[in-house]
Amino acid sequence: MEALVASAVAVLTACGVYLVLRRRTFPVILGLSLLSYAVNVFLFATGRLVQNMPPILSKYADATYTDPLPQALVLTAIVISFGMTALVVMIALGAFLSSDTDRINTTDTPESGDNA
Amino acid sequence: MSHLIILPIVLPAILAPFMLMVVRHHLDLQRIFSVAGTMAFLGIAIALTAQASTGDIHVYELGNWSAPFGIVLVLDRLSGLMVLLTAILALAVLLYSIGTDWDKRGHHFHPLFQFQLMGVAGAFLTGDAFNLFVFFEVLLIASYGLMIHGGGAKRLRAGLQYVVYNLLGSTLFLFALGTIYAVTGTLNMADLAERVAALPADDTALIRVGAILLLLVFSIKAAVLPLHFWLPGSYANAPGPVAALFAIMTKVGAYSILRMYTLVFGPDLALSSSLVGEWLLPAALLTLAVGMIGTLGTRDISRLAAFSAIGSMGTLLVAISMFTPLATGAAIYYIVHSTLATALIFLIADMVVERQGPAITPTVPMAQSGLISVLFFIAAIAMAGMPPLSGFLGKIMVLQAAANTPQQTLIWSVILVFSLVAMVGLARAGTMVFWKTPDGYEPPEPSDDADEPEDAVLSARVSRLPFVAAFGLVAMLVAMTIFAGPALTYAEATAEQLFDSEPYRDAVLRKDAQ
Amino acid sequence: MTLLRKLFPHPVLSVLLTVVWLLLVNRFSINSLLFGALMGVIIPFIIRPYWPNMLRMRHPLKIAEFCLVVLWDIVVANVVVAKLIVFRRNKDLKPAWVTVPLDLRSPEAITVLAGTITLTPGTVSSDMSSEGHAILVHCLNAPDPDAVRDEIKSRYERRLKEIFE
Amino acid sequence: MSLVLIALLPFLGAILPPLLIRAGRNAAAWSAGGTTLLALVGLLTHAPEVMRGEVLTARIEWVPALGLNMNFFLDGLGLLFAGLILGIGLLIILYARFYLSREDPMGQFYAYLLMFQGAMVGIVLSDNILLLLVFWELTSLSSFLLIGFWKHLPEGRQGARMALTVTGLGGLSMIAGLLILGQIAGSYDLSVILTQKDAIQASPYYLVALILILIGAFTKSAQFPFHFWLPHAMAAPTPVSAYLHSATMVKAGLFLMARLWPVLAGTPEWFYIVATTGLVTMVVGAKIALFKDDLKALLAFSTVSHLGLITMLLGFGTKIAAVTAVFHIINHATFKAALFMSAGIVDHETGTRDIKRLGGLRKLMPITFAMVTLASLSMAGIPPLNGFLSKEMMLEEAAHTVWWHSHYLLPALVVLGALFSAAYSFRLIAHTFLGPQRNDYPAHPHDPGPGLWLSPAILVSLVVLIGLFSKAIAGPIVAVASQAVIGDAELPYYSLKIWHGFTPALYMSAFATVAGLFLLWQHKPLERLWNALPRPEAKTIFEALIAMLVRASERLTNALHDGSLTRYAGIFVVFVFGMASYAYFTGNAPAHIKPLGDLGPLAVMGWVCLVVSASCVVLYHRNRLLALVIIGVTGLMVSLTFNYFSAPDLALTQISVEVVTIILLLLALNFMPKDTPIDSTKAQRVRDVVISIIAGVGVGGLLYAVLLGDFSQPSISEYHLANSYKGGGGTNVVNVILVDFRGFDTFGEIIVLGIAAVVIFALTESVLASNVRARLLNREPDQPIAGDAHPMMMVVATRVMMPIALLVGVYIFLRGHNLPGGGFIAGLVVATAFVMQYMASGFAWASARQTFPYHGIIGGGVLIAAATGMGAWFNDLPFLTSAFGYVYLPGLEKFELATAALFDLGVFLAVFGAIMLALESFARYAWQPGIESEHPMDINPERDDPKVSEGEA
Amino acid sequence: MEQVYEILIVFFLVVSGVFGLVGSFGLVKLPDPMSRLHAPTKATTLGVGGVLLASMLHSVLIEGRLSLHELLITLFLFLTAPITAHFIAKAHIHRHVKSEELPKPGGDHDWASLDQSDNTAP
Amino acid sequence: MIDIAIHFTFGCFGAALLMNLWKILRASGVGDRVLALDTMVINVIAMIVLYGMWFKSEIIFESALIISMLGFVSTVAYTRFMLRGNIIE
Repeated sequence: MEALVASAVAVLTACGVYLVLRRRTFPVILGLSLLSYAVNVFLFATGRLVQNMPPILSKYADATYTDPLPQALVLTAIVISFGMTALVVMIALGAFLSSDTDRINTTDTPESGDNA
Repeated sequence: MSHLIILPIVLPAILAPFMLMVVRHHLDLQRIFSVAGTMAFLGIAIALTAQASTGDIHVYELGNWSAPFGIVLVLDRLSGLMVLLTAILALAVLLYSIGTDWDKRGHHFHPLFQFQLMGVAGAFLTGDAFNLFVFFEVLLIASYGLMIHGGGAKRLRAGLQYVVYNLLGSTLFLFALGTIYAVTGTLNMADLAERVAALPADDTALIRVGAILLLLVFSIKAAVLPLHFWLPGSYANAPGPVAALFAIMTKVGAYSILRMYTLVFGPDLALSSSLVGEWLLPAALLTLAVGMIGTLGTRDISRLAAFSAIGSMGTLLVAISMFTPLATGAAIYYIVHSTLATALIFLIADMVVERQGPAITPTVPMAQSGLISVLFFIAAIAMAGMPPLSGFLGKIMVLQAAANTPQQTLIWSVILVFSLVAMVGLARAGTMVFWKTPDGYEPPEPSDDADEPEDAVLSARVSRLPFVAAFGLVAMLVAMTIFAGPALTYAEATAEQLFDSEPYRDAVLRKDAQ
Repeated sequence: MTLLRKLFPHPVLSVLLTVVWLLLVNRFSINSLLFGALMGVIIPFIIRPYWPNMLRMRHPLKIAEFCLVVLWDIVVANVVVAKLIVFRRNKDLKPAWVTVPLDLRSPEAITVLAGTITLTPGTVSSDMSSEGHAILVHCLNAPDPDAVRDEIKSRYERRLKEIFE
Repeated sequence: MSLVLIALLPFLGAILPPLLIRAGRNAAAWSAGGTTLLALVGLLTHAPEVMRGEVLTARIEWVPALGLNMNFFLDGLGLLFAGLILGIGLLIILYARFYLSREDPMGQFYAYLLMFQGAMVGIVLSDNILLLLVFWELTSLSSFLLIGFWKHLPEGRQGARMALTVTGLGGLSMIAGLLILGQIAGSYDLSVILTQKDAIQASPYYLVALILILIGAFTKSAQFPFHFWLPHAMAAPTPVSAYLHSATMVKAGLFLMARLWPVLAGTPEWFYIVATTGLVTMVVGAKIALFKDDLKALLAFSTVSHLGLITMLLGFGTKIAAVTAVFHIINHATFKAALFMSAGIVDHETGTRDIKRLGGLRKLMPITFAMVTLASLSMAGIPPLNGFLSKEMMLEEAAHTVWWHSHYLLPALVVLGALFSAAYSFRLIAHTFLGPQRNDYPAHPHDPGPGLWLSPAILVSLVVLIGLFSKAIAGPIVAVASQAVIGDAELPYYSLKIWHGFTPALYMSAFATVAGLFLLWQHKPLERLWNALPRPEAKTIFEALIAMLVRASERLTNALHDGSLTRYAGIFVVFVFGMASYAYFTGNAPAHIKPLGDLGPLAVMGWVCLVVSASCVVLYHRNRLLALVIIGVTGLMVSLTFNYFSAPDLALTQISVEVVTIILLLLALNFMPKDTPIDSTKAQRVRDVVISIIAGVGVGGLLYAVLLGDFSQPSISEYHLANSYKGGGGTNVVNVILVDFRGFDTFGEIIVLGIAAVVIFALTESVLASNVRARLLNREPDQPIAGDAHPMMMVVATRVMMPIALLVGVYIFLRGHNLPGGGFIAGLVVATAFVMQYMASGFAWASARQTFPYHGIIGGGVLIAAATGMGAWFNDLPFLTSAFGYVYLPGLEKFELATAALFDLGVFLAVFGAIMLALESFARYAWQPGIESEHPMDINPERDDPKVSEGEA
Repeated sequence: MEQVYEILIVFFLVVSGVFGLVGSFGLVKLPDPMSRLHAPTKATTLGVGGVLLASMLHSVLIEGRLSLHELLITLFLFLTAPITAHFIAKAHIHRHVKSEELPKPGGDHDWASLDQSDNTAP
Repeated sequence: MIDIAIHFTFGCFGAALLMNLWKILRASGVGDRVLALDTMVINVIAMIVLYGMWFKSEIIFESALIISMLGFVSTVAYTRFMLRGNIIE
């Protein structure tokens, strides 16, 4: 199970990084989204992976619960990364509309074609 | 119970939404509120610093949950000083922005400005690692907004890079926090310190990774090579006053390094001791070199300011990376100097850019060039670390702190050689901007002395507020110089407090009460 | 009337919301009922600007009848479609487009009809004509398109017309 | 007068001229002169004590922790130099008043001059080497301003920069040298250091410190090979040259060598470095001076040469040489200042300084002629002028100095220098004033008024008087100054007189004079030869060097910071990976003992979906819409993962955020290209793949290590689990953590969201205020657009869905404290409900029915959260302390009221407002005139049917 | 009695599983996009409906508590499934179907998706 | 017995999910993929409910509810994008 989660996070990270390394804004934003998935799962997983032990206190049973703290942290992280994503989308859009290019590298002039 | 500690966070956090709700269509009112708020912020910061200067550590337990279970704010000498520095800088920058009407060029400058203050103050005051992340994000997102304030294609593209790079940094922050939490099971810094110290010696690999990742995160903020790439583009393209305000942002990184790597991963901790300084020092030296080289190798005055900021950070980080009380004292002194000087040079760069464009080859004659050239001269002296201003004293402090260390020769030669490079670069830029007559332009008046009457006419037309702000910063630099003795005493006391982390931990974890 | 109308713009919706609340809470209690009813009043009031016209529905029995018919048809439809999917070769399928002219005029009624069409045997309501007087229906397997149209009109539209108009 | 005051007086005085210039040029000059005079008088009041051999001190603590204090002391050397600086300064101020033209900003000039003067006085009075460094660098800076004073001249700028660069270089190396010296001595106070000769010379760092300090001194005093900046500093106005290059700036290096002579001199290293440098400088400088046509350049190189001479004397390391050096410092200051000022007069009156264009001025400018002649002859070493005296002593000293194992080499070279020196001095007289009168001077030359010639005249009279009555005038000061130089040792025997008898020095001197005359006679052919010889022009080399440096910096800077985020990010990833691996593999990782979880088929299936979809996002990222669809799958799977591992709150949040994000991205994508072209080469893609695999491996490996680790310390969350109900009043621990234990995080988090929305709004405003708006209005859609903008079915479905969704939102909000949910998710759900409405009926229609401004909702949310937090203050509890209680109403079950719920309401509002403001901003881009529709749906048969619509109305 | 309950629940579960599978299988198997639209809208909806019913029965009969909130999800699905199908069909018509391939819309001008008359965009 | 049935149903929906995934990756047009995604969402809801049955837990029910609501919204958004380009106009 641990290997599964770790490898999934690894794939998410790798895909995210690859997209972040693209030269256009849109894939970069997608890459950042994938990265934020990866980091959320990562952070979450540091609280250990257990099934059916949600940290909802039960009045009746003396149950065991998973670690709630990473969940709270991930929640905060999700929200923050949502805000950031929204903002970066808007900046990308603004930059594209103002400069007529969605290249992310300022080195790449619109004419430079496929060698960027 | 004194609620003073939380005020630097709560005050702007209330002021900004209030402005958004009530006065978002009235710039004048916003200005009044913003200035009043910032002044109050300054007052609070002074009170806090006074409180902290006794050497006591004040802890504020949010939600009345005791550490490490809730979040605490901790006021010690360093955090008090940093908040005070923020307040001073903020006031100057705010006055400048109002005086130059920069706040008119886009929406919501003042709320964002207040939010930025809140984020910075929170980052300085918090005693919780994850809360630090949250405040990093607050100050970052506010900075994104301020950076692209006013819009424009170039600024937006630079802003995009800035945001994306910092988002990567934020991601890394979470990876680091996750790792650290997994190993230690806590987020409170004082508690972390206890737990990290108690870790078994045969299980250090992961906490080391956590420590280094965290260091890298802070290094991004502090613009350490090779994680500094976000800085030149964004600072050079940000509105001038915003770039000046950002002078404190790099210091947040420096502050965090100081805090974390004296408190949690202290220099006498075996598992991380070889890790931090060993890498940070060469990186800091490289940062210094690249920054100073940049001042020589750029034709754009804003970029010049940006690179000098990098160079200044390099010097600061050299001091930090030695992790001795002496060096840290120097670093703390230098933090204050560097913030003020960097802000000053960005303000002046903005004055120049506003009058004749960003290139250092002049195109049109500049209004008030006399006054501006004086300011530039002062700022350049400060940035290059020339006497008599505090930069020189700071440099000497760093050099002295490096004496008798194994890397003395390296540190000394890098600092001194690149001071020269910076000096040449700044002199080159200054002479070209202020002394060279624009090609094909015949000055109607050969004199552009600040004291000439035509300048009086000009300054009546142009607001004096920007100059008040700039000269305010100069005055602070001069004060830093004249009162260098007491300042250094405070800095060294601060450094001692940092390296003696026992009281901090006791105060936060309320050991005395137990 | 107008005041009542203002306070309870959509009585049916209010009832629906109360029921939904009880379902959400998944437990019957006085508290829940009261709160549900409260919500049933407040929420329609809040969204009133977004639902300007009043919905009129009559003949509760007919509604029930219609629902039962549809539910039964859904079950049947699924078996039929499942058989088609699993046992029929693709080339033996005879898909077809069918135009169903409408007698209904109320948007709510038309929507219910369209939804019903989609949920029932082998038909998907795909589009509406530009003035809203016909629905375009796609049939998965319709050797006789006209029969499909007639069945829709007789089986569903008739009942809906009684309910809504 | 306190020494501190003397040192600071010029700085204080520097403020006056710029202020007083409005009252006229005289006022400015008076204020400058008055300040200087005051300082000079102050200094002279101490003269008697110093002459008695006392050392005066003044101490003020500045930065004691640094060893930097305002410690001043005044001994003979200090008195001599301070006297020269202030005295000549006074003359220069007078001279400058008449020299500068009406266009020159005189206020600035005097300010700079006084600053410079103060710095110089500071250097010579400092008893603290760090303080000395401060003043030292200040001289570099103020001289930079002075040299570049005529900023419109490119030579001025270049000269100033060059001076600053070279002297700055020296200053920086001196910082290092002096710091080492201070560390060896254990104090930065000169008076202490000067007593530590043995310790210093025995230290292994002696040589390093010596070289570093000497670099400082040599650059300042224009010693070979750093001599080239000085002639180019001549672009400055003449008063500046006269001041800087006779008595002050260039003498600072000599002063330092003299000052540290007691501790540094006397070793072979000292002798060879200093004496050799001095010798070479003397000869080279003199030789170049002979062939300079510019009066000031000639004088500049002669200065270089004389500075070399003094350096060489100091380098000899003998006491008598030191005395000679001190004496020559005085003499050089007098005649050189006079010469510079006279040259300035010539320039001022004739309009040129080019010797080739002058000649025959003897009759036209008799006063000037007299002054120049006397001073030049002194410079050439002709008796009975003062130059002769010190030169004689120097030759005498040189005659018996062994250098490089040879008795003759050094005297020979010294004579060569003296010979050139005589030659250029004669040439200065002959080619400027003698010869036939010309009629092609640029101006009509005549002697100036006394304001200009008074200063040089005073100096020239000194030249003569010292020559004649050396013992009486210069004797005492030379004695005390020399005593200060040589330290505690006894003053050697020397006599300041013209006639010493037939000594070797006299022969050498005579030979030099005669040969000098010969050279003057043969000047023309020699000049041809000189011009024919290739010689490296130091300025060109320097400029080329700087230009190279600039180019290299530029290339490096631009190459490093080329604006390629791709590269930055790649470096980031690789670097982080490298550092983390290093940290991991140098630490100890124990054998892991934690039992592993089971591998269910469900998990494997989820894994497959997640991995495949993530990979396909990459694979299909060129088709942007497709990538968005697939990333939806990824988000769904991540949400499912959270559910699977007992995190319902996260699952809810994740899926809601996911949907809103996709909507945002779709809104943005509408205006962006729908496809991503290939714009990376195959090699780049391979590289990127490698980098991303590195990142993946790193993160995956880290997580795997974390998950396998069995860590000894319990998490703090055990406390949260235990206290959530008791102390927080909720059973959903995650929510209690969010709104209570760590409510402050949440407070920050909603602020982040609020800021994001506000920034998005602000950005929209500024983009739409630019020319983008026009482009958007004329935009051709890049894909065909279907009809039916607001489809009926959607509208009707929304009418039912929206209230239900709102209800669900309320439900989620209310249960959050005890069960999964909470303000944040509720905010998202409610926002989604509104988004549905926007999608169904259009932005214009829906927002027309929106009564609350979203700004206000965000602000209100944050304020409610903050107010809830502050409520605790009234109970004297910290910010965000929560309270809760159970309320019993008759007939009802108990229900809970908690301040946390109020806080959560703030969260809800902020989230809702933020999302809506962001969406609204995005939607504004698409605004076109005329898209407002009065109807919620486009197709409505009821509306068109007259019968029914009547009934409806 | 327990046994009967269980059989009932198992029946619903198995049936819904089969329908769910068939729905997705149809998505893969059927030849043209419009036909594919039929499979998920019906079979899958019913599949989920079965599971929800089973869940309700399970909680009532086995766990012994009344739980009807699964009805809500069913309600949602029945409400939304036609709309999504409708929209996907519209999108398909818009992108891939020409006006001539469709039957006439009676007296009206054209089918709404293909009707360009109200597009104000230039 | 119920457990076996639950697992059987899990298997069915799992297979369905994989088929949906396949369709998302290999389809002729975006419309088909949106359809597949929509189906996937519905299948996921079924799986969540099954999961709840399996663990006799009510806690994740809301996930299913919210997913059913939001899945609809996102599908509509995708199709609106395909139809009109602008999803909020």
